[in-house]
Amino acid sequence: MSDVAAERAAPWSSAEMMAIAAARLLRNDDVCFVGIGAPSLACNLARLTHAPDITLIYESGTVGARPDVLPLSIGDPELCETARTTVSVPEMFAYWLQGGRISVGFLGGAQLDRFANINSSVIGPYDTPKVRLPGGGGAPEIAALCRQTYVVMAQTRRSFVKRVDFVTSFGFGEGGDHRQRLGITTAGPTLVITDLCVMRPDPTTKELVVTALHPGVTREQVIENTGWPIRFADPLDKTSSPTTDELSTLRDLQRRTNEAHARGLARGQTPRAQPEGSDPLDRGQIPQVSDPLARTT
Amino acid sequence: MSDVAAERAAPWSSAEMMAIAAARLLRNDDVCFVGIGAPSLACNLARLTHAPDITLIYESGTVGARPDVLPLSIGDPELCETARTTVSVPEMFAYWLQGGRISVGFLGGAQLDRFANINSSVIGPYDTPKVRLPGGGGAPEIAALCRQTYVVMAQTRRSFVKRVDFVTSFGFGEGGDHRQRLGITTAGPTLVITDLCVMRPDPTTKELVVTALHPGVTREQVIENTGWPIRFADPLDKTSSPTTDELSTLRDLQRRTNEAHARGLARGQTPRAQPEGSDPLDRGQIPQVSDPLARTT
Amino acid sequence: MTEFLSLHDAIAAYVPDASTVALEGFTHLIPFAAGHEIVRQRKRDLTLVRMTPDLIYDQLIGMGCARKLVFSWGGNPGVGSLHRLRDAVEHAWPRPLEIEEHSHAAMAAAYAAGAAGLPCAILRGYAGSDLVAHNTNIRSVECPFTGETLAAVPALRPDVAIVHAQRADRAGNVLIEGITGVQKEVVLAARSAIVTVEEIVPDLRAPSPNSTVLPHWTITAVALAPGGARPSYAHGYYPRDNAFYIAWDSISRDRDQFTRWMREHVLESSTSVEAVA
Amino acid sequence: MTEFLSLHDAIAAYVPDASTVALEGFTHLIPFAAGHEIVRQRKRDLTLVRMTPDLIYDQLIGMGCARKLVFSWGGNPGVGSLHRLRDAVEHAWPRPLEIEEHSHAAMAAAYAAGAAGLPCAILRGYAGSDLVAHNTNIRSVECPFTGETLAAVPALRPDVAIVHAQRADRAGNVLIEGITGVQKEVVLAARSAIVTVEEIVPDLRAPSPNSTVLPHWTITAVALAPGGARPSYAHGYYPRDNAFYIAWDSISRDRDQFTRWMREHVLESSTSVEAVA
Repeated sequence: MSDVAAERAAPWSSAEMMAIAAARLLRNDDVCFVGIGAPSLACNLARLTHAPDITLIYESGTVGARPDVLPLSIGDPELCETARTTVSVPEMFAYWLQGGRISVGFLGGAQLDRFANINSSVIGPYDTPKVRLPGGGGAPEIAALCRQTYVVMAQTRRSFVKRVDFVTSFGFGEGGDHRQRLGITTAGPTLVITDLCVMRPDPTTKELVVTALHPGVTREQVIENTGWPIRFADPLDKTSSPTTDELSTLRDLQRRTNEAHARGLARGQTPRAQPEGSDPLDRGQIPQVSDPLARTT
Repeated sequence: MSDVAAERAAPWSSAEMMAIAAARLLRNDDVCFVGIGAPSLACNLARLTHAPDITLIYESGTVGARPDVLPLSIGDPELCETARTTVSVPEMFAYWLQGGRISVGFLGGAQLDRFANINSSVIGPYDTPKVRLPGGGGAPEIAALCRQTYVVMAQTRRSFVKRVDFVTSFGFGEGGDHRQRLGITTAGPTLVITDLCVMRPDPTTKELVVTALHPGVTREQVIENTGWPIRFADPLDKTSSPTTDELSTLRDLQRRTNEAHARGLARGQTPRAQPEGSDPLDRGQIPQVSDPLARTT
Repeated sequence: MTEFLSLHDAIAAYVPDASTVALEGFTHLIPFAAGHEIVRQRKRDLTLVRMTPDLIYDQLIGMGCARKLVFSWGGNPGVGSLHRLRDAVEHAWPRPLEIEEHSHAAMAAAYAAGAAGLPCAILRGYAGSDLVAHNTNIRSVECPFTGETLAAVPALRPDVAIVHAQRADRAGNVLIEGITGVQKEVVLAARSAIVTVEEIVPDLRAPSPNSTVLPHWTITAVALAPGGARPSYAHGYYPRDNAFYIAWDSISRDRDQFTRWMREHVLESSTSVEAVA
Repeated sequence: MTEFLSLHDAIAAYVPDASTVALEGFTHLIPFAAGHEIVRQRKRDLTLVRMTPDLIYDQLIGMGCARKLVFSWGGNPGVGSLHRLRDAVEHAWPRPLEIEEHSHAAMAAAYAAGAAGLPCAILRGYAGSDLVAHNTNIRSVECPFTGETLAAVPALRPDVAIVHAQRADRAGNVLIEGITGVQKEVVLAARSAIVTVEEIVPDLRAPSPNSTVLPHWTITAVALAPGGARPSYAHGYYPRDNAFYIAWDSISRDRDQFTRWMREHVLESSTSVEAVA
């Protein structure tokens, strides 16, 4: 069965698999600093399945949010209305993130390299960029101050690159003990979850190594979609297929979300059809919530 | 008429005169950082007479308090219940005091010297004190960060000294441009209001000079109660006598206050009679609210 | 004392050309009506400060009001790029835009330092990030107790802060509820502050003694602007218009279409767009 | 996860001898019941941290529990001296007491720095004050932008924070209302945190989305202690017992009388004094 056929045959999309794989890695007692897009989807899926008490913190200041639909922005009304408390943004970054209260931070970006450094700033030179991306937002400090970070992003040869154009968020730098040498005391990106596989850093070199393939995904597919000579763990695990419950919970959440976001459109405006992910780096697999440019904030 | 006779004859006490003289110097648009005791009395008297819109801020975090009775502590329920808002103590000191939002800060202490430096820390050496006083509390930064400060304290030769044992709150240091040399940009102690007179710093040397005598008070009385060769302005003003309205408002406030503070005494306790001001530096002229040791906080 | 002004007069009086302006509101309570008034008054050479430029700065930048942008995340949240911001940075259209880029943590701390009267903020920030090399306003200090190196950024002290709030009372005291973002900080950090409000009421109806209330003497001018945060939202008043945020992606992608939209909905609107949008 | 413990068990588990303990509450919500339990358990060699030592630290110091005091204002508010504190400092009774003295502004900033995971706080503080010469924990840093000298103090990170609050829900989330002082900061700064509460309820009844709520995962143990702040007060529950504060002046002035009072009202009380006081 060819890769394409495998994916076509599977009763779930690779983006769904990515969200489910990420959700499974979260624990009921985790305190997550959640970005919009794939992280928000994964965290809320975890909350609606195996981790009902998980604490979701959004950088807008909402602590313990339990949204019924996914927020489009980091500060949708749904978040504040369902949160245990909402604090100011300076307090959020000082007491909650920098204060070391977060067990898992989520990151994504336009480019990730083999030491899990992330670029969400520019493609091309900083001063004369080919593509000006939204920027770091909370990411530079999420990368350094959460006890560990999980990277969730769709995998392509253009996004998984040998060396990022710009280090917005420091992962393992040049590898080895580079974090320690900078005085960073947290574990850093301990997991990378893509739509194809799960990667973890080698304990010593800190280079990302594939530790599990998602169902139907081949080594070749991963190699093809990675911009450096990617290594595979031995033995190599296989991600279990999504359960019926996971899939239906995920799809219900997305349906509610898409319905909610289409409501309340400006009176008198004639909106275009829902925009396609036409950004050069956007695969647009999950409409509205999968734009990689929007993931970190 | 002897001094004693003059005071006995006056239908008000010297402590009342001090509170009224201080209240008169406050403006309707002042934002005051208020200490307990004489400052709180003066500020609330101003609010209840000519300055109904004056903003009173207590360091416990209450902004715009309008207490019906004087608080015994800096954080009595009355303050929070009547305030426009109550902020945290770190915010109070950072955004409101250090942020330069206060037009008048009040100070008092156990000792004041001729350059309006104040000691509220120790009598005698710091490490082997004869009297350990409560300490600075908010005062060191009130002294430096309010646009100006008013000192309100009862005047005796023991409290108005040539040189304070310990500079808790910096006034004009050694005089002249000492504040500027330390990088302090605020005006400092522009007024000292005692139970005998009003003093202001000489524009150049910054030494305190008597600019007005309270009614019935003589130069000799001031000289007797000052620990340095005190100078008098020429011409020398005379404080106007308290008006009937000022006196009745003041006394109503104190009566309400004393009644309120006597209520709610611990069940099963047999309290002593209201304690006399037996602290060595306390003249105890206004029961419960005049202890100089309690003024700065 | 707080002045009560029309939005037109408040912007005319306190937002001169070439000033440094911070319209804040973290997703919630974004002062769109005030931003549109700035566009209508054709302000020029502004230094725009804002953590998340959002659609409102996309519009100001696209209309040529800005010389410089100080920011920490410049996207359309959950949707993608801000096309006008990108066009300005990538192609200098309609004019070149200087940028000063920070992280959220640093900008939030810089506003707090401004409110607190400090010259700078310190934070555990920017560790290993290339942002340090491209922004001379990211420096460091050494902790005098532990010897650790901490990042430092200068305090933000805009000439004027503009925020939107739920309500003001007749004295000009202002209540902000819900996601309060950096609104208190920017008002206290700025030299002057304009607050647009949903309502002016006799009683603020603050639900708690600890509600976020800005006293009237911290505010320069209050302007009534019901709906003044649309398509952003006002907690307790109206929801976020997420569909408009999504639609903005196509409205703003093309220069001509953007300009047409701005002309129709902002420039030629006697009131601001939130009345129609 | 938060443990629900009796006050006895919470103090026994989390306040070992020689630990650094901060019982906070700025006039409001002072955790007297917890302080009395520390006295009853005869804890020794504690480093006591608190902005305003108040009666509760006068009692702990007078009973010989403390080796050191870190503070910024040590009086009986509106009344006068803390006689037991004075006796300890002036005459080493019942044992010598080391002091580390700060200003309020510095201590508040130091707690905030502790909560924020910073090694130190910077402030415009102590200008010209002799306190600097007597406390090696007051140092300075230079602003890397303006060159100004700012005061610096080390972050406060107590071993255990103890605060009193209005209520907790059954998950251990805690609501604090009214004068919140430095309570949020000390809980977040400390290695462990004990909260005594007036009530444990199914629903916190937070009046505003911005109410001060400490999530359960920031709190080590919750102990039910109705009246646990008396003679201090709990906004919405009971008033401050100002008459007792005034009476304390004479109770505490004399060593024997103080000791008698503590024996009768604290040591020999099966519950804590607030049940009788």
